[in-house]
Amino acid sequence: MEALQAKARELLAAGTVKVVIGYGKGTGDTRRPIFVRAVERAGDLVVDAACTQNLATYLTKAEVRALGRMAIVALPSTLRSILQLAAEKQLREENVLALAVIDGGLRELATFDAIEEALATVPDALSDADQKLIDKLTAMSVTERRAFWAEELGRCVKCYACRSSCPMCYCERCTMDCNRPQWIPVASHAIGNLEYHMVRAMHLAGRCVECGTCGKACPVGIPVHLLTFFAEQSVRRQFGQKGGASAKLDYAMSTFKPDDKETFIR
Amino acid sequence: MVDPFEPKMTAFVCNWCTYAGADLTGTSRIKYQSNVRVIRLPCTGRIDFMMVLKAFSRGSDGVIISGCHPNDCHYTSGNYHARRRWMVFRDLLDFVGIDLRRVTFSWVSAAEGAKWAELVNEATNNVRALGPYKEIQQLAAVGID
Amino acid sequence: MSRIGVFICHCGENIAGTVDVAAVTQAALDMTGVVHAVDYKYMCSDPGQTMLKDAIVEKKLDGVVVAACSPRMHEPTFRRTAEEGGINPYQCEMANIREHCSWVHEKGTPTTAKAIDLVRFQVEKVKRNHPLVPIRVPVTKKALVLGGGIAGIQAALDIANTGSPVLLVEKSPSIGGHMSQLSETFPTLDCSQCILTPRMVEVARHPNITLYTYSELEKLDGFIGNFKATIRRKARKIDEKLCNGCGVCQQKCPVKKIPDEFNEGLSNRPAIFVPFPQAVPNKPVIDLANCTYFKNGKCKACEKLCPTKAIRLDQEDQIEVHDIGAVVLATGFKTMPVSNFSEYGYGKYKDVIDGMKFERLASASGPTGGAMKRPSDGKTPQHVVFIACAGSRDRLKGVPYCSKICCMYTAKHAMLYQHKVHGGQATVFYMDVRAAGKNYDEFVRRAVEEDGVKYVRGRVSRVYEDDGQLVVKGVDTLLGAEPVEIRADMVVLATAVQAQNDAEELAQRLHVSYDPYKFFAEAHPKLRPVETNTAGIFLAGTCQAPRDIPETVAQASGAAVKVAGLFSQPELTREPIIAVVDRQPPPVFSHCVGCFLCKSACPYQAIEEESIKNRNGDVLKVVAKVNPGLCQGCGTCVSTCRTKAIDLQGFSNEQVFAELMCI
Amino acid sequence: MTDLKVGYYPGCSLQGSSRDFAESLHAVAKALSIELVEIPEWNCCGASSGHMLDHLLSVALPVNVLLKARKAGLPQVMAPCASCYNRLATASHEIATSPATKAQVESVLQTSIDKLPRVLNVIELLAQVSDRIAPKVTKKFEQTVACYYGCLLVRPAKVTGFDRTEDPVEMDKLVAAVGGKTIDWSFKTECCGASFSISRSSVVGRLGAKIMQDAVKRQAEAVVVACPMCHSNLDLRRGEINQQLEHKTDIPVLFITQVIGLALGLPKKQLGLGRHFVPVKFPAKPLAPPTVP
Repeated sequence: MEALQAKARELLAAGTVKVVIGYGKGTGDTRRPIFVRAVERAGDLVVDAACTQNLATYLTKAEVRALGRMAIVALPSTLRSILQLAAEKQLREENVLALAVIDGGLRELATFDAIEEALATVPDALSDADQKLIDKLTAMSVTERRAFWAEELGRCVKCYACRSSCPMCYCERCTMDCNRPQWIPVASHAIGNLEYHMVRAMHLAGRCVECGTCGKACPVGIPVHLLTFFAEQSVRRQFGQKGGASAKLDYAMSTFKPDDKETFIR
Repeated sequence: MVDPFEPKMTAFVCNWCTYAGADLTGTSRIKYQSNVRVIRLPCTGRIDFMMVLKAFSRGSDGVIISGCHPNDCHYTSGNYHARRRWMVFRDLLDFVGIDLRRVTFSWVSAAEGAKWAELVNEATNNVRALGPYKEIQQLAAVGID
Repeated sequence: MSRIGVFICHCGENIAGTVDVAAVTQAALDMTGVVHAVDYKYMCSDPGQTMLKDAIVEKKLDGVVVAACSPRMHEPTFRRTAEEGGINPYQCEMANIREHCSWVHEKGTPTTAKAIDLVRFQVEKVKRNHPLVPIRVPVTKKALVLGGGIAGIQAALDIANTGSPVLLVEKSPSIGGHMSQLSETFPTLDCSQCILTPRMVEVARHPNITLYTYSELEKLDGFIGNFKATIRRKARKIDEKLCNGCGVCQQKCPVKKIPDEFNEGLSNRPAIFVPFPQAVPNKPVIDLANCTYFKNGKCKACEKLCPTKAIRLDQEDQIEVHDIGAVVLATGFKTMPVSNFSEYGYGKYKDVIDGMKFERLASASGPTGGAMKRPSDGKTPQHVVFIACAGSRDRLKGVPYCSKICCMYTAKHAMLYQHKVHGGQATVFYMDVRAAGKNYDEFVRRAVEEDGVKYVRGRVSRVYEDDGQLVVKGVDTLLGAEPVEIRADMVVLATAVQAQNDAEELAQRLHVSYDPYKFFAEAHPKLRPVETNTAGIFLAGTCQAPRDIPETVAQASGAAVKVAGLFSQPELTREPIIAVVDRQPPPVFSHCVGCFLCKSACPYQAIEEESIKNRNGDVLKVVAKVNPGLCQGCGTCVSTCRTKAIDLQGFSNEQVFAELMCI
Repeated sequence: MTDLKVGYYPGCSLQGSSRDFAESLHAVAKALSIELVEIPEWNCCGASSGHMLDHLLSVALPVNVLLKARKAGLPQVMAPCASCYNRLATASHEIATSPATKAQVESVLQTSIDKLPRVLNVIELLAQVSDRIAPKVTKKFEQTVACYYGCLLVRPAKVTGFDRTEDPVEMDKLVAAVGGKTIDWSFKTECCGASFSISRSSVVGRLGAKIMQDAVKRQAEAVVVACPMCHSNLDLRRGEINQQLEHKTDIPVLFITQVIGLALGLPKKQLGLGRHFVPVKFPAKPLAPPTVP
């Protein structure tokens, strides 16, 4: 923590970066994103187990970018987001400096190559809890699964917290907001909710960095992240490509192999 | 006395192979069940997964998706991209509890008029056996647009 | 509020016999936006079309739905009619109630109901159609012909003769290709040089042809009618204008012992050389790999002795960029490296040679002046064995396909040998004799019956030397499959025809598809044999598949006609069924976020990056842009676009959505 | 150096007519620290008669052997006898390529066949450890020999996938590795008559004659083989062979393992050199290198 604060002071003092996107104390023992722009505020920065949100979301926000070069306190998933955003031409090397928190240690990563290198050592496995849930679901009968999601998505109020918290949902206009045609009904109701979450999953297949921030963001506690995780895993299983692996674009859903193996097309 | 259930089938096909194949079914006067409504698109690559979702939310009991065989795509690779999309989309449909027996994927070339007829009949019969897709229609019934 | 007219065709009994057209018409009238609906016996007939035109005017229709046969049949017809009626042709849609309805279902309510649905789909769709204008792209009326063999020469001449300029690019120092190496040609035995060299000279002289030999295509950008070709002109190290081809440099060059490519290594050449006497252009080139000066900085003999001072040892490669409207690929073939056939002892025994070597031996312009002398000791071979299918139709060690020309040239070789060596004996081992062609089989028969060539049906298992003589061990499958051993003085292998080594790499650079054997793929095996799947790029000769000279020339002329056809219009007009990326007023500019995930989805590299700049030229946003010249309208990009910023004209999201809403 | 553990399938010949092959193989294996693990309860490979009579049998027998090897945890199996090698290789190829046959065999063997061990011939095995050979050479094998491969080691190519079908060179490399010279000749894969050795030895005589004649003509001092059949046809049947020739041949026929054994300085006894019909002796000093045609 001190190391981080020191590094932040140094960077801001030297003007290397104009803002440090990091975690600060939130209500109770929660953590919230803070944007440190002055050396004297560097003390507000916190790193501990409670810091779980993927802050990469802010890297694409116009108002943040307007500040100038950004340093960001980065979890492994944040690093993946940075690479994926780079691959999608949303981030340039000179825009961002990653302060990576990898198992306790703090590492300053200035280049995408450095990030890729650092990630190489990090296993990209899901949390046991999530993996268990996915396994549990896949083990269910299709009817049970339908029931499960009907119940879960039935609670969705379409607040779009999942979308806003997702580092990859940076589109200025989302399919959701598209009204000619109105692909997804605005009102929150069963079918629309299902369609909405399907769209998110499909759009994140091959791009999801598996941070799970969307799930954490959901005010009514729907495990929406499972959908994107599942889609991502499906891509990985079938095509061996994964989101956030490299700053060079390798998007499974707009590439193909003539011998992609499938079993269901007659 | 209620009428026996007749499924609503929606088909998304590419213009160059399957649509042409279905034309051939016609010119060769091969009969098949009239439940299916065909939506013609230039290429399977154009078939947005949103369309399939919409088909269901609009009350289709079954969906057929068909295009050129691999290697025969009029646009050289549209069907390869489509295939990938379906491979993931189908996984996902299953994951959210959509009954995959209601979604039929196929390659039907411009020469396979007979195959088209078989495909439609088989898919229609399967769905007829499954009955109306209440689960989704109930969701939809809550009211859209 | 739209004013749609619906026109239901009976197609005689074809539709009306099964579908209750009156009911369909009635139902159509009840559809929102439909102000006019009629049914008629034959909509495609002249009165039918007139009826449609009149209705457009009288009822002030802004959209038309014709419920009849398949749009694949009559869409063009009715769109033209609609246009004549005064509305945009793309405001006309067709409901396929024949192929997809009346012909495939039984008479009855469900069928009529389906017909009504199909009409409703199109009514809803057409309401959301936008007037579209065909895309016009300018055409640069200049062709690039790649490869200076007979295929390239023919294509270049034919195009040039239609009045369009042609740039003929050949990678070796002279044009002529394989044909210039041939001695005589089947089935007429007229000398190859005699028929080819006049053409070569014609190319050199033709006012519309620019000839770049010793040059290569580095890069091809752009699209049909608007290519940009980057060409590397390798340094010959001489000034072609000054050089008068006197040949002094060749005589004086101290390096003498370089195997001569043109003579297939049967003779030597110096380091500065003209590939062959009839070369076009007849100017030497310095072979840097072997030139003493370029190897160790000394010599310059040629420079000192050149009477016209044409040697330019400091000359560099030049890169040129040309605007090109169409490309003809005529890059030719290579023969299979015989190292594949160690059992035939090629390379081990001097007197085991391949077909091209034999051509040089038999050629009057060859190292032996056409006298039949074998490479090892210059003796006249008394018995020559020819092995057909050396690599062809050989799944194990060669290629599975038939090289097509070997049967004929082997017969020719045997015949030539018999003519040159009286009392000599030629034996041919073959699988089948494939002599399909005008006067071809007669030719083979002549070899057998008049010239006494022995044909043995069977494969050769091994060629080895015994007491300084070659022994060919094979089997005669027609004589009780008896093993045969022939002691021969020379063995000639009819090696398989293969694609050039760089074919695959070139195809990828040009976005041309190719088959498993790296031959370039035609757009359609039957009906579009000289086109590729890439608009504006055509094929001629053996780069597409093994073929002989007559076929090559025919195909080259075919390609030339395609090019001429393309050049005949002032500009290209294409269906406006293409993808477009939306543009919005500032500050949005476009819903595209510039992630360019669509880019790799496009089969045609049609998606470009456009920087939206402000007055001071600073980039505000980088967004996708579809090149209308390249886009073929498959719509794959549309379904990958998360923001729905890309849409496909004619099959737009709104149109398809509208159809879906009718389910 | 670590031992290379390989499954060993003797087959019938190595216990009978070709004990010399077996002896030299074991001696050399030991010297090169290759552990030959004999496959427990191995059965007939189905060569000569088996595969002529019943196709299913011809696949099932070898597969059964390979399954036993897999059970014994052996990733590769070496069959010194070329016929055995060919049977085993053919069987695993069939299993790999024909689901129908696979199913059939699975049903008769009452087991599922997933992965079968890799099948090697003796040359492949020695090639794997070629780097071990050179340093161990104590007495260069300074002879000029003709490497004779016969048919079964290299054919059919899609089955064996070993060496250059029509003009193999792997054995030549091994001989070179121990200091020997090999002649360049064209009879490497000609037919030796194989099992006609018993039924029609005259045929063997005629075919063998051509082979020996050419070998001698090209100044070979011995013929080197890797197949019991080849060996007995050229060695045991030398009488018949010489009947066909006006210049009798007396050059010995060695197994590749014997050649290597000699170079490694192993005692003649261990190499079974005494068991040959044509005595193994070489001219006092090696001849001048042959004039390669």
